Amino acid sequence: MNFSRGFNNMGSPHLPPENTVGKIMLQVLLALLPGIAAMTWFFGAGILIQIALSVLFAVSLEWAMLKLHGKPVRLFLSDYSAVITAILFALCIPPLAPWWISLIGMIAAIVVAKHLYGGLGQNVFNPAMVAYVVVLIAFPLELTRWLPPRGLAEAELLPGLLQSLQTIFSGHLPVNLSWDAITQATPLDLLKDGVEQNRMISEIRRAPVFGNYGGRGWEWIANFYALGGIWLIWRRVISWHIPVAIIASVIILTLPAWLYDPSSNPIPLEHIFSGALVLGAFFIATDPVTGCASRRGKLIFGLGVALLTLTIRLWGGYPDGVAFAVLLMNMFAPLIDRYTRPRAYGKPR
Amino acid sequence: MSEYLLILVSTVLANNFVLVRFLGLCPFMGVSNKVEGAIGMAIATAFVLTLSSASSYLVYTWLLVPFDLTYLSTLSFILVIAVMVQLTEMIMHKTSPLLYRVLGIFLPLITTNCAVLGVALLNVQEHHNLLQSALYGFGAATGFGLVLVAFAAVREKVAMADVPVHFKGAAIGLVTAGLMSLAFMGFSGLANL
Amino acid sequence: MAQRPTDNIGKYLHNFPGGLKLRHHKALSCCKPLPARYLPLSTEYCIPVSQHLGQPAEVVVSVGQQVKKGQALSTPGKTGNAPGAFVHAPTSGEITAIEKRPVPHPSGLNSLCIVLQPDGKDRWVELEPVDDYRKLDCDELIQRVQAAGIVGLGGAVFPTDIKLQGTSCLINTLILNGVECEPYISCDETLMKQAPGKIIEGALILCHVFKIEKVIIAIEDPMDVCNLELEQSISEFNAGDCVEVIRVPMLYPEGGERQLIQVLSGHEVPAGQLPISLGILVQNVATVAAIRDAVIDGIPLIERLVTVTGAGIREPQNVHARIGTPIADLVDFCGGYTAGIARLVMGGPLMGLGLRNDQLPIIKASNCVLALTHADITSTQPEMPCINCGNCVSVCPAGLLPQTLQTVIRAENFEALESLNLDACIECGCCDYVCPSHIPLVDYFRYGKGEQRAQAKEKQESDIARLRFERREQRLEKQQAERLARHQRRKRALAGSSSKKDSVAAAIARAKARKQVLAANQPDTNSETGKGENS
Amino acid sequence: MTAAVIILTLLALIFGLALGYAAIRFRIEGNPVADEIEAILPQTQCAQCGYPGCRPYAEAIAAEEAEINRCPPGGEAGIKQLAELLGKDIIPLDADVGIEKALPEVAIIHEDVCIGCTKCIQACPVDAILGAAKQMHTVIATECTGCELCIPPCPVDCIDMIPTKIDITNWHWGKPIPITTISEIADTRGEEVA
Repeated sequence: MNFSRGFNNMGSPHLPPENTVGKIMLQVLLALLPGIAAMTWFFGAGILIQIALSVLFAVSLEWAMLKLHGKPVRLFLSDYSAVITAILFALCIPPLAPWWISLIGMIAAIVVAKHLYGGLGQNVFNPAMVAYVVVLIAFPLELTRWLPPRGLAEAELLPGLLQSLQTIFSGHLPVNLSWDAITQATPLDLLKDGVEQNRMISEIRRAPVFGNYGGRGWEWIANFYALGGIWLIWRRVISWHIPVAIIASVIILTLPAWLYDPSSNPIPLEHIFSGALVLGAFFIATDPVTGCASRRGKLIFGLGVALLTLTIRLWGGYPDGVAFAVLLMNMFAPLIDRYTRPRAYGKPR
Repeated sequence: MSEYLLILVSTVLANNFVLVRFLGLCPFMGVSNKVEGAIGMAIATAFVLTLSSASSYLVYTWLLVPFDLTYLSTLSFILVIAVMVQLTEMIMHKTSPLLYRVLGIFLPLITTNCAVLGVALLNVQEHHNLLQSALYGFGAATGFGLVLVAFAAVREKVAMADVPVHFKGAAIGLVTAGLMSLAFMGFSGLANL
Repeated sequence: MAQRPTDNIGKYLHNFPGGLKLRHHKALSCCKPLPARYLPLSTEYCIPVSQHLGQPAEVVVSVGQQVKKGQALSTPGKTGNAPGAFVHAPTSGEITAIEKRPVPHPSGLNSLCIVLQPDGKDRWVELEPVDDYRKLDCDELIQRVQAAGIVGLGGAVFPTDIKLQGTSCLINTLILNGVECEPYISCDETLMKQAPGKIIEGALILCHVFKIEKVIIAIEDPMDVCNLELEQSISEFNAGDCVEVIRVPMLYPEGGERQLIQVLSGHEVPAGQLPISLGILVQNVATVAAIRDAVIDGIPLIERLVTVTGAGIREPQNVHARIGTPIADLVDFCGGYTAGIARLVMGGPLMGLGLRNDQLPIIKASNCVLALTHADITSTQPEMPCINCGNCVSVCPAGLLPQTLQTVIRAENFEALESLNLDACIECGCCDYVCPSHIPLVDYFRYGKGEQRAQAKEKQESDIARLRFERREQRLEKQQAERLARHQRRKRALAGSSSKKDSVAAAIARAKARKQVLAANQPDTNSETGKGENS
Repeated sequence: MTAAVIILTLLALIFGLALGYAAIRFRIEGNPVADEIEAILPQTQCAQCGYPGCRPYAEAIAAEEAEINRCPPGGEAGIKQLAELLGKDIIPLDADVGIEKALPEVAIIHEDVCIGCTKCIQACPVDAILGAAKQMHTVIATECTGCELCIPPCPVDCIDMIPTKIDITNWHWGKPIPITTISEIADTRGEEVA
């Protein structure tokens, strides 16, 4: 009886792996759901429209790029990586941002950051963050139009689903509304301005957008992201190293200042629960492709993200620095990997 | 003290000579194929930049200003830089012939690295003293070296990626440099001098 | 006294990095008839000459010769630093051919085999039993082990006599490896259940000869019956003070020699060295049982326990098979194939060798014949690009970066492999099994290792070539110099005879003279140069 | 104006002196790069590159007189290594100097034809041919570099190049061919037991 088939298949091991790329990405998508739900609850249906738009653009662009590159389309579309990129991007932009923001963002993400480097697994920079930084730098006005979270008086004015659709596609608010009336500075904006004007933290925090320990609404959204992230760690889709390194470093780095002078330095929790830090720690910085592979490398990567985020938040020109920090660390990841190789069995260090 | 720290932070991050001011792009693209070469280039540039910015300061304040010859500053700075580069080249040829070989044409090209002349001229423009000038040069070189080495590591990775044919090599290198520059935009507003 | 690495061995168990928990599938084969049955005689045995690490053995029989069971067919080569091992006749009969035939080898290439047609009488050659092994000394034992053709039966097939030769008095601990960590395989477990006495006695022989203080029999946690049988046997031999059974947790690839040492002692065997450097000798339990048979009964290694298993076999079980038996005969004995059979493997599913057909012979390394079905081997996803997830890094027992190695090998950047420690890879297949992108990582590593070896060989050859070239250049230069010197001596002799004034006339005369001389000596000179070149 | 000229001249003079001193102080002898290059070259001494041996070619590369693509026995892999060492771009093998062989070859002398002229012995750069005048010659296969230099001098054309055989001792695993589509999995599956 003969068993000769493709020579390739003769090598061990003879058990195929059980895990697949698609399964991993699908679990990440599932883990994002609670956070998305919370965001929709606090900021309205605009979030869902942005997600739908971005996913649509991302998948069509991915399809086009795969065709151009001559790669198997069905296979690579079913790995869901483009969908994750699109959702992460959509969660970072204001809910009523015009439709072309996601188009431009997705071109930057899928075409430039991903497929110019050869597609899945070969990109150097996190595509979602490239997209966000591109639109943030190019369209600062549109990107600062954040809405008030549910629970504030202004939030009563928020447009419904149809009106949101209309706003996103026309770029104009319904006649009875104006941007000034409904847009609201994020807690991090206020904090930054306040500290620059030498106001007391307790004074700044009196603004209604602040919640119990972070921004109102934001803190709950962060909790739900963390929930999904912890599930991912439990499922071993991501390792604990990067999220723990980021959050622990933020606490350790901000604790001394707060202990020294609580009146002019915000409590460490404030840093964690406002802005995109939790989302970044669990879902963005943990992108395996653009991160580090070894355990020590991951810890260093996390520390770097935390350090750079705080640097930009405290002294830089932007209120939040997670996206920049992740991109900067992406840039250093190959170098970190190079110098944090684990010790091989029986070899000296 | 904080002033010196600010000079460092500014030159390394916020006003990084390569990614924010777009100076010194020639060696940045040329000597970033291998991390080892990049490290060598970074060290050589640091050496040249620190020395040349200090010595061009000396030439400026002690020769050009007293004799009222400041209009010759560009010319004499180039002279100083050329000498420094020659010196570095000789020392490197002696101590590390292979690195000398790897850096190849780019070593003498430090002379024309616009970052080097840029630093010397900016020192004059910003009225730095000797220590500040040297620090400014050193900071610029550190920023240059930091991104050069990181860029080299990235390019080593990209070299093994399945990049579309038309973008292989320098093209994808420039795209990468652009994205790195984008990331460095995050430092804008940091340490405004 | 300084602490030895073996002092606390076995007291606490340690961890090795990485590893996999796998479904072990052992119940398929190892609960079947015990003691394991013997295979009936086959119609033909094909015994490869090279079944071990090292040089192929030298054939000492000829076609048409009648041989008896246990008679040596080939002996280890005398040359080189890697002598091989004896190979013996599995039964009595006639040698019908000595030719190149397919053997179980990944290349699928043919190798020299001795073909034996049994006469059905199964007559033994005269054996030389030993009454009391305590009278043996070190050299006699090694000589008996060598004559029996014993090699490591765990799969590495390193000649045991050579392993023992290097041992001398440096070791104080013997680890018997009964950790059959690969799924499906259960031949060692069967042996431990069926003949624990042989293992203990073999261990005692090694203990006696090499003055070993402590023997550890390492078995896997779920092997309850083995534990019982071994303990009972230990008390029968009154060996309780030096032999100890230790159960280690089930984790693949714990049965690897170096991983087992790490688990038991907490120490790593330094790269490029052998376990002896820690004072440890590791032997597979089956090897030790074979040593016992060889020393006490004088029986050479002509058969072994083979697990025939997998969903592709009707009646999976362990059988005693003679070396050289065609695998098809084993399969027939076990009820034949089931309908879904898709792949035949020699060895376990993670490190075994895919076979091209079932006519290949059982060799000393064959611990298992595994028949896998479509359901076992069909992948759910084609190969995708690496997403750098790091799963392979976390399961690698050798502490490597499989994903980096893979990209480097794919880019054919073989010079970088040394700094990435590819040589530490044990090809256990853990990385391959957890890869979500289904990249055949181990295939890449084998390719990389092969290229690395080929390049090292090329380098060695080019160094030799350079040396020879330089020597030749020097020799030619010397000859040239000598010729020049001779020439000038002659010139000076001529110049000395004439005065300076008529030097011009003399020169003309000399030239004429030389022309004549040259014309006269033409054939002579030629042959002279020829000789010079040849020397 | 005069001051400017004087000052710049002075400056140039001082710097020139400093450089002159440095040139003496940091003088180097030998060519360490040539050694590194030679270590990469395959040492066939075949002279296909146009230089009389591997060392001269290495020196020529070190002095930037020769390109790195003139060594057919080293082939693509050799060019890649050289390019890496010297920080140059990888270029294809120069077609003028020859082509890379798929398998290494060794020379074999047909001993029944050989007349024992010793011409091949004189041509062999590594002394891998054994024999004496008027006697049969033979090639020491393990020492032969496959340079083919012995072929043209042979008056009776009795030397052939044969590729080295692949057997179990020198075989090694080839590069895996990736399975990239779902249908390919189905193909290998469909290839039923014969």
